[in-house]
Amino acid sequence: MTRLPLVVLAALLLAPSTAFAQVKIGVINSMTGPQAPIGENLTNGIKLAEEDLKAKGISVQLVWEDDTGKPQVGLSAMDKLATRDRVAGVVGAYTSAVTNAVAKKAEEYKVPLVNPVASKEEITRQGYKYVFRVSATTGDYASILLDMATTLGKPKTIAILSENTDFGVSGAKSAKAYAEKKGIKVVFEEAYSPGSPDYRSTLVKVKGSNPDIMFMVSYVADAITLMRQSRELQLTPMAFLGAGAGFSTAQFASEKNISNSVFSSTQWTPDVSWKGSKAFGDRYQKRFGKEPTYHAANAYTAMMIMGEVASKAAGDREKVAAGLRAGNWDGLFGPVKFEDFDGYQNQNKHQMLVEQVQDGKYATVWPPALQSGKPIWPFPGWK
Amino acid sequence: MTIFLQSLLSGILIGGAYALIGVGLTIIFGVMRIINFAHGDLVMLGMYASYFLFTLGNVDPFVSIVFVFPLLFLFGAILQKTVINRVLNALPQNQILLTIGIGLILSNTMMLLFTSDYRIISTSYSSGSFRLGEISVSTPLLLSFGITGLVTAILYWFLLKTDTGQAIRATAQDRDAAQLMGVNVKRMSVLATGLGAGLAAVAGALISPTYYIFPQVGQPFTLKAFVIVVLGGMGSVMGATVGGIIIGATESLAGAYISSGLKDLVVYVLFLLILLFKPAGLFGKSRV
Amino acid sequence: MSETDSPILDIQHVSKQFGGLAANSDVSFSMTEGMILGLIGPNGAGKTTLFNCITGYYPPTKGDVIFKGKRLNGMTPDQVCKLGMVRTWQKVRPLAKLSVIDNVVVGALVRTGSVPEAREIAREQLHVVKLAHKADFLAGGLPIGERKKLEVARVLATKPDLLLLDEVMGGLNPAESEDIIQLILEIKQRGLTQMVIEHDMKAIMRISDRIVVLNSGEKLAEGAPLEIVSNPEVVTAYLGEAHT
Amino acid sequence: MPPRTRTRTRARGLSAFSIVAFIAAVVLLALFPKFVENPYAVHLMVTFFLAVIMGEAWNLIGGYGGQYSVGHAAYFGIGAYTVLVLLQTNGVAPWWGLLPALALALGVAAIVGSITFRLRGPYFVLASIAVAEIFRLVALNWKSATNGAEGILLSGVPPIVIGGTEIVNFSSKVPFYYMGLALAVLTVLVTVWFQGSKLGYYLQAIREDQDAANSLGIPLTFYKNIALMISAFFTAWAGALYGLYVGFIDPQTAVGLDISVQIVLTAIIGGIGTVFGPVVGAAILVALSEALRSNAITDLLVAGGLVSETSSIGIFLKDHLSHAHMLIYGFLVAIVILFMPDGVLGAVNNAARRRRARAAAGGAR
Repeated sequence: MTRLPLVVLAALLLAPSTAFAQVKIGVINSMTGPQAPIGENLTNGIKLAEEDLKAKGISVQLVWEDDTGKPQVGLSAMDKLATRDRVAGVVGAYTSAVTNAVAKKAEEYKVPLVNPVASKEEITRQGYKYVFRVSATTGDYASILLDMATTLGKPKTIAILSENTDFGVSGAKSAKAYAEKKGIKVVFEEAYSPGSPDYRSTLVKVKGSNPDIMFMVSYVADAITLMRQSRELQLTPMAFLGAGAGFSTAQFASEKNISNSVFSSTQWTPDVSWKGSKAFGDRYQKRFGKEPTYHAANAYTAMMIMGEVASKAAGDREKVAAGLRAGNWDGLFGPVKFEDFDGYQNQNKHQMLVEQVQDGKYATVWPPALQSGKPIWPFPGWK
Repeated sequence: MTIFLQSLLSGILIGGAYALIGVGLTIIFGVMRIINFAHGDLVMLGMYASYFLFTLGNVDPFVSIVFVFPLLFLFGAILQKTVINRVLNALPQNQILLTIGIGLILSNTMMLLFTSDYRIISTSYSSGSFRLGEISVSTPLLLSFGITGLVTAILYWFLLKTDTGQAIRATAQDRDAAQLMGVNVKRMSVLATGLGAGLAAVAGALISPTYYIFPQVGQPFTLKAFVIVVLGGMGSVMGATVGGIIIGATESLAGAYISSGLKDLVVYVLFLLILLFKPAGLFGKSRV
Repeated sequence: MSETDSPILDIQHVSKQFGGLAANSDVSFSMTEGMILGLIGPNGAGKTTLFNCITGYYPPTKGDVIFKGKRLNGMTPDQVCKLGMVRTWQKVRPLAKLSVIDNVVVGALVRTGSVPEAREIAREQLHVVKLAHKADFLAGGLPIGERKKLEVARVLATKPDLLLLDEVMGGLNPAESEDIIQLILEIKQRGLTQMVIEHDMKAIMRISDRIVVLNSGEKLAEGAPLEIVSNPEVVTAYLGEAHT
Repeated sequence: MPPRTRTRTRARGLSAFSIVAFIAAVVLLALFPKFVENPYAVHLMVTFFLAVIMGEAWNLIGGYGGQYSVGHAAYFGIGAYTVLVLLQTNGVAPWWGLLPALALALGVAAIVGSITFRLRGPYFVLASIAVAEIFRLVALNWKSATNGAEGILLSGVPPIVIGGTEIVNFSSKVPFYYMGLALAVLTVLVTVWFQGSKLGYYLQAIREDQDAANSLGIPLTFYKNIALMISAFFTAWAGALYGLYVGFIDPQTAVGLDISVQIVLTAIIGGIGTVFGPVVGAAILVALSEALRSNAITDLLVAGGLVSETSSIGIFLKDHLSHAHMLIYGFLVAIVILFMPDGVLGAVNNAARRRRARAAAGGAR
């Protein structure tokens, strides 16, 4: 009786996986747990990719694994995918923490891993041969914004406010380094604990430091809280710059009276002039009832690439890896190619975008070549 | 000085909502001696209730409390009668685990039903403010603070002036003695849980226009409520009211003068110090 | 210092206040080795409070407790127990989820680090209180009479010099009470000193060498059983018409 | 708890059956990697061992001593962080780094214990949570030592080399398997020793009634402290093992409240205050959470032909069952608490005891 769980455990370990009919691809994503709200965008993007692959006559079987936002669970998922499900490759994971752990395993198992959105720089700087990343890296979020800011205006001081998480802290770090390189003085820097209903005491201090531009790294809803309270306190720098995440969601944009004129760096927008972007946006909206975030586009792209390569290689992992290394793609995410540069391996050199909320909608305003609207600079003040 | 006054004011205003959450927890603890680890999830339910009333019924979140309170009161009462009641005499660790389990069930049920999307209530006043000299005062916060004061006043009236309220207080002070004096302790437990859930939900509804809503939003509120309740003295309604405001102000001032990343640390250290040097809390009777 | 002239326990002017309430005020008496002292008084007279003060459960507000020549003030119950004074509880406190013998083993372990040795001691004590046949039962499942015996066995296992028994006959039927009386007398035979709180007057008259009467926290009278019975103050204040 | 009437307890120590079964299980487990090379299986077993170690360690202070710490993540984190920081930034080999990690855990436990053990019941529970949260926040904000929220990514565990020959290479899971197994067996043996020792008796007395225990000559804080230190020692060891095994830690995954709760669940679902309760709890929780997370239940239904994968039910299960695993987890906790308050092992033992009692009554007739 007491051994029953052990029997279940044994059954779990030894149960034969279902027949080897078609090419299998693993998906590791945060479907439950604190990261689930964003994880869901990835799930949706991958579901659309699955449909499009099928439409192209490519039939792959997806094996979904939930990492619950925890690295050790991600490891468990990777072990299972690599050895029990014998997948041809894996797409995932969402968070940098899980991806760190999973990438190491992928390399050990020689299972090609295409990472959609984890942006921590180190991930593709470990000399891995089987880890590929579609996503831009943390530093890119800051540099595109500051490039734009220094072109449009002459900011001399910057305040950097970030949430005290991996994403926030590493974003702030790269922003600081890049600002100093550009000769902008950092007059305020603080990492806050996310999820608080009250940031006023922090924002009052920001106001006291009187920065020309304000740079923020925040997840979804904190971005709204921060901007609401900035308005309350009448914080008026030359520009509010947000590093993706919370600042590039439809929800944020729709809060016009606080989000208008806020800039955000992002990896993708529905109105960028890459081919198929708009159609993807409309389709996503219709299917899931909300606008897609860049996470969805990243995940879609990662899965499309993995699906095509894996089916061409008939599931052979070495061939999949070789195919990923050799190929280049062009779709709604712009050109994708996995290259070695600046200490990275198999890293896509992605063109970042800057979007700005204009009248409750995002307009892609930077770089000029890809813009759908002109940037409004400087911040026109609160209404 | 501006920084000090601004932080103090917004801390106190936020503290009002914390106080309601704490009062709910302290009533449940007082009457049943159970620490409710699902308390934050009750706040979460209140937020969702207010959200749907707003989006579907166009009911203002501040008005919604007249629906949210009875709804969650009923929920709490049913929860007590069907589940919590069974562990009233169980070991304390089993009671704690049961409420942890209830919390998991609540937040994950909401996730299955409504996905884990963040939801925002945007009222016309959500980011409104007015100026008071150098300080700006958030309109919704001030409103919610006023309503909190009103709710607290009604609660005090209920606890002090009505027979049922006095019976609840008697049970909270000494369950055995209350029973000997003919108080229907079982009924008081049901009422207390309902009341605690209702108050937590009202707090959730009041925070909702300035905050955001998702299934896991509750946990930080659970921890905060523990701190508040211990600070004020477990079982003391007055203590929780004052404790909530103190914690709100402490957080805000710590954010201004130490670092916003460290404000939780300050709160926990304060919590430990209270536990060690004044375990009965500011307003509690010593029963450690 | 010869054993006969120095008291084993000397209580000097002990007072205990809770807030403004005096539970004991200026209580003094002493005990010599081997005696049984009965502590009586109406409900709320401060008997149990005095026990708590003596055994270190809380310190007296004023006054001294001197045991075997040592001043106990400020000592914790475990230190007091190690010195050789141990008490039972009015409301019995068995370690419910432990077996009967394990309850007694816990008491015995204060004198030895060896569990087997403690088991030996525990077995002996269970024989003394006639509970050996229940050794492997859960303590929480015993009927009240046996729980009281278990309390006694448990404190005996700590090898005390002085036992403080708080209403060990409370709630027992006459036969069970008689068992306990015999047990107390047997313990006396072994040379142990005992202080007994009891409501059953007949029993206390039978077993006590000396009686102290508390009333409203103060010592009302002290003397041999016969003196107490004939003391008019005691009769009016406490015994009243109930004692004939 | 209502007293269980007149039930006879078994004599202390383990029955001959348990001893034989335990030895057999250990031998089988020791041979397991020789036959099963599947890393996924090995990984699940390592996870299982870690849960056993932590559950057994908590059981000493929580199960036997009745001091329900919901803050053991602090010790887990101390183990993981000390070893990984020393290895990653100072290049100290983990087996040397383990010594200061364990010493630190002992020291911290002694300090935390002497502060918080003055508190009883719910106050102690809340204090333990606060202490663990303080440690998490320190790990989050003490960036120079812990690298803050970004965490520590281990670049590799150096092999053990003696006299130029490589003894153990940590690139496979097997060394971790054996370390986990050895430590799990060690904690079980420590628990067996503990249960029969003066320390174990005293802790159980404290659990049952602190005042009574105190009056019988037990210095409460001292003995609680000793038990907490042993418990912290093994929890920190598990933390170190976890950090080395996963190769990445950050404040949330190494010192988060989740870990504390998980540890308590393992012990309580299995059955506290028993030698094998945490083992049973670990087996149930690891198997269940993995089965739910990985959709194994749906897969089994499909494989067993009960549900077609392409049918609407199959698709619904696949879509929702894995999302629902925390929900099912919640229900499991509630069910165990409501219907098996002594844990699963406790419930099984009680049932067996009742059966024996019935059989004995039947025989007497």
